[in-house]
Amino acid sequence: MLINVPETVVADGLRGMAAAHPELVVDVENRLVVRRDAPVAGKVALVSGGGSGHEPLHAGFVGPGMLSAACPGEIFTSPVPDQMVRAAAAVDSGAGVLFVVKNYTGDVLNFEMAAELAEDEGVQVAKVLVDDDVAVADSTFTAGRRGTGATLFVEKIAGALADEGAPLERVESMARRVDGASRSFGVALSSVTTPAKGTPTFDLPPGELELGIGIHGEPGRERRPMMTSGEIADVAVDAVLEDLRPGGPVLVLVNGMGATPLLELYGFNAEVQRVLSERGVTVARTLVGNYVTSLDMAGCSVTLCQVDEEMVRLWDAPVETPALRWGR
Amino acid sequence: MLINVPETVVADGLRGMAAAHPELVVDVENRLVVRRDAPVAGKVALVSGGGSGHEPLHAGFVGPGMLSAACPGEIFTSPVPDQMVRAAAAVDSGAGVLFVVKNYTGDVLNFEMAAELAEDEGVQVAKVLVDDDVAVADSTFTAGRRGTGATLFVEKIAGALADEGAPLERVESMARRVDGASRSFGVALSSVTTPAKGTPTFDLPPGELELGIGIHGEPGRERRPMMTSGEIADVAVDAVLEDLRPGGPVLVLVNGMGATPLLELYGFNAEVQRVLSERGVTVARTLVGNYVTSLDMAGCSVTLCQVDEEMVRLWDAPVETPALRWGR
Amino acid sequence: MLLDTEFFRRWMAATAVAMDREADRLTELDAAIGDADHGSNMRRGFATVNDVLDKEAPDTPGALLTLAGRHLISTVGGASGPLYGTLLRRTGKALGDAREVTREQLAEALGAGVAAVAQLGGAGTGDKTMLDALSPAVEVLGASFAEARDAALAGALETVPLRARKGRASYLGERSIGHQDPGAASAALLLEALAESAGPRGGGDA
Amino acid sequence: MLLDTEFFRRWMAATAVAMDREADRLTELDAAIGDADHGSNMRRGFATVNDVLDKEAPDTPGALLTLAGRHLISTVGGASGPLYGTLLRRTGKALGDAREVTREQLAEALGAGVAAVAQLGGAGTGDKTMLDALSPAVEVLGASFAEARDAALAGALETVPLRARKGRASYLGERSIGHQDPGAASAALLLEALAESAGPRGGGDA
Ligand SMILES: Nc1ncnc2c1ncn2[C@@H]1O[C@H](COP(=O)(O)OP(=O)(O)O)[C@@H](O)[C@H]1O
Ligand SMILES: Nc1ncnc2c1ncn2[C@@H]1O[C@H](COP(=O)(O)OP(=O)(O)O)[C@@H](O)[C@H]1O
Ligand SMILES: [Mg+2]
Ligand SMILES: [Mg+2]
Ligand SMILES: [Mg+2]
Ligand SMILES: [Mg+2]
Repeated sequence: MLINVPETVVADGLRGMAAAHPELVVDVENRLVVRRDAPVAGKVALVSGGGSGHEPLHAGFVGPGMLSAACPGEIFTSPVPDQMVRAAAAVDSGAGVLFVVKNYTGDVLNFEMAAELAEDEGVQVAKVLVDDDVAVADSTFTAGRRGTGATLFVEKIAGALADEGAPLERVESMARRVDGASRSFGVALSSVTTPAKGTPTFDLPPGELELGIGIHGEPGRERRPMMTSGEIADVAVDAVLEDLRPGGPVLVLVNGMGATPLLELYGFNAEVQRVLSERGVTVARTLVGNYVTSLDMAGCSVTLCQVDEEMVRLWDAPVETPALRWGR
Repeated sequence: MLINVPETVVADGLRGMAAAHPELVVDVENRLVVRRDAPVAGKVALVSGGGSGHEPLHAGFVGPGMLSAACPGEIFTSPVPDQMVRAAAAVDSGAGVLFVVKNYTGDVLNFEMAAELAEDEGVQVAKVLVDDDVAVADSTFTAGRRGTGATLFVEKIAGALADEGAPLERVESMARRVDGASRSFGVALSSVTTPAKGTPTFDLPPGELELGIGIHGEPGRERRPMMTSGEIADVAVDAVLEDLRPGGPVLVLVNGMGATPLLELYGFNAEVQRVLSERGVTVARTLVGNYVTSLDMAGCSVTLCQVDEEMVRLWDAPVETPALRWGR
Repeated sequence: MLLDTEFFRRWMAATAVAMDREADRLTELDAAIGDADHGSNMRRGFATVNDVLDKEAPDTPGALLTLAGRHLISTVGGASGPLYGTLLRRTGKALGDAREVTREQLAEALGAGVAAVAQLGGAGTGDKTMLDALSPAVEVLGASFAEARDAALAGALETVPLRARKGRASYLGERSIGHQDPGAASAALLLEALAESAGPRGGGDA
Repeated sequence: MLLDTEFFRRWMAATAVAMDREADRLTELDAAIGDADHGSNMRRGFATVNDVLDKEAPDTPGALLTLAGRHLISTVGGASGPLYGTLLRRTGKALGDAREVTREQLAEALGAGVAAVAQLGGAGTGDKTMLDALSPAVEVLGASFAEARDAALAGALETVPLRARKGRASYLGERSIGHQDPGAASAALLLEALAESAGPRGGGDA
């Protein structure tokens, strides 16, 4: 691992981010990354956050057209309410704040506490829960589907709507629509090693893979002998489509878990596109890269989001963050 | 590995790239990635290429403000002259073509042959050799310094100058100046596994690292017990400064080899900035990310380029490629 | 026997020592069915609590636990931060501003804390969470510290054959069976530290 | 004994078989001091050469080798593509358009090919490259195919103690010592295939 000591990994990362991104305000002590021009008058602010180790999520998505602020927690550990409250105060222009929360018990509890505290301080807060991972059954026997790749779609599309000046209820309901229209499935080709533990979270011998993993090194639902990229695409896309059944075009995110080479991700994308076309699904836009990662895990995930014209327009809208930039 | 079979890795990757980037022309059969609007009237074209496995280099740098076309070879194998000749023909507007060549015997020989052939076809060709890796002594006992991270600086800055309409000689001499002002040093924390071999190119037990590696899994010059991120920054930056001794501000590239988490790269950047400031070197701009990679290798490299005002202006100029995008 | 502020200070100190000592084991347990951070979460949280208590020295048991809980919430994060934070905060609130409390009062207050955890996290006993150690412990705490400790330990061990229905481990379904819940294991440490504080130096049970 | 086009066709076919068979070994050698692609480079190149020769069937030895060399250049890439391509292309050119050539003529032409490789790559013998197998082989090819094969093999093995001064292996400095050069090993295969083609079926040396 390229670190000093496990205890300072998050702070060191923030210091390095500050040096590379003068366009952001990075508060290392309070663990906040904020748009330099926040609060933007009249604009609804988006705040997200979660455990670190998923970079560029979320801090890499702070900037015009996307998040107003991000709160990085310890590695794989939800941030604390203090961070979120401070973030809300820093970015609220009076138009209110949307908390984008990935559905994990820790994130949910901490953001809930923060919402109460921020409201006590007079900030209007709405929350959207992202829960797109079809590998987890959404039943009373689980904590519900995990939030993974769809987070990027929610933050980008709702962020664009907020930048257009839409009020909090509309930004919130758009975020909810994007989450509702999105599903993901992930595959690990290696385990993940956290700095604190120093050894792989689970044992995954070369020649085997885990289907249905999350982004925290939680073991998946099933282990299988190694499959080809084409076979993995079949399993992943079909798992998503079983739950989603899109009636229109989709956004596609082919996401790397961190250690899978971009060349392989692009090759995997070719297979994902093949499966989609075999299943009669049309593709509106495709994004390929390491966006919602799990430290040094090798593997990938597929996220699909069924979109309408408004969502595509918002997807295409300008965005200017460290990790996503386009439009003029 | 997330692949089908080793033989189709490059072609699969190009198919997937085509699907994700409709703004590029991807010729899978002839292994070419070309700006959709090429040839751009009156503009000098930049063509680069090299072995695959270093993504996003080079194909991810094709677009306005940077490369006109890229020629991806097999994994870690220089492309063949036919690709370069075809690329030159596709992008030449009559203003000539600059070949950006990383200094490896294979790349040098193939681009040389291509230059001759393209000139036979009436294309005016200039070449710049990128050789920035201080881990290799530039002597008659070696093939000369390897081309690594500085390639990104050369392609970005010379690409911006070409976009401004500068003639071939000026684009060429700027490219040469950037190369001359740039030095790199790389460190591996793990080996690399090529699809063809299927097992690590060299043995690097956890707890050890290789100093002075290239980007092809060539073993480095020295092996050491694991060091902290701060200690690695000391060694890498000092190795570069021993050769460069900048009298003015520098561009900094803190580059990941592929499998090192972005969080760790940012943390490493904090240490690189510390060393630079201790050595009295001022920083003009910093870029952190996985740009010049070596498949699934864990590790990092530092590239510094001593810049003047013109170079900074060209660095800041708009660029619109899959992997680098900024400016408006 | 009355429990004074000093007693609670000792409890928190002993808890921090235990969490630090057992951090690797807690993280290993979390690696098996979670995300391998429970040990460092607990270590970081209780270390901070002790730093704060050193500085602020609250002067009632209730104030002390409330402060401890608030700081767990502010420094731990994850699922365990709000849950352990709520446990101590609500226990502290239930103790009111008495300068000394009886073990029975503590048992009742801790019961309120555990109830708050159940409400916040929506879990019941048998869901393979910290509640499986906490609930049996508060039930017998009225009788003795040692029994509460033993009940917590037993409850933690009894999570092994359970299938998780809450928290991160629930994602594993059947595969969560056969592993001890890390939060239950840390809850047992909390109760162990309590019994230890009440031992030779603290007045004991008998 | 005269070598006809068919002889050269057999040579290229035998080379392709050898490169395919030994690809993993060549790649292993390249992994030790290079980038682990030499085996797949050679296999891909000579497979293509044979496909092309099947289709185009050039009718003189010179045309055949020139075509083979051109296609190596067009399909191999890396350092070995231009170098092996130049070797065969220049050898072919030197053979002119004779329908049959003597072994002595081949030896002379191959000498021209090897000289072109040396010029293109700037290496000399002792630099730990394919030249260390090729140069001693062409020197004795006038005497016999078998001797040329043995000289190439010996030359390849003699690269082991050398320190590389050209190509990728030169980056390793001292650490390149103790490993056989992959390009020298593949050059030995090329000469082995030549001797094999000239063996029982090909008229042999004697
Ligand atoms: N809903 C819940 N109710 C009670 N306890 C829970 C709940 N969810 C999780 N826990 C407890 O939290 C522990 C995990 O804590 P920790 O690893 O620190 O947080 P995270 O799961 O966010 O990584 C679990 O072992 C379990 O005992
Ligand atoms: N300058 C040179 N002159 C002659 N042969 C060379 C030279 N550079 C490299 N070679 C040969 O090429 C071989 C490597 O070929 P290959 O692995 O296919 O290409 P690359 O080094 O580009 O990966 C080396 O083992 C060596 O024999
Ligand atoms: Mg966690
Ligand atoms: Mg190569
Ligand atoms: Mg955990
Ligand atoms: Mg090689």
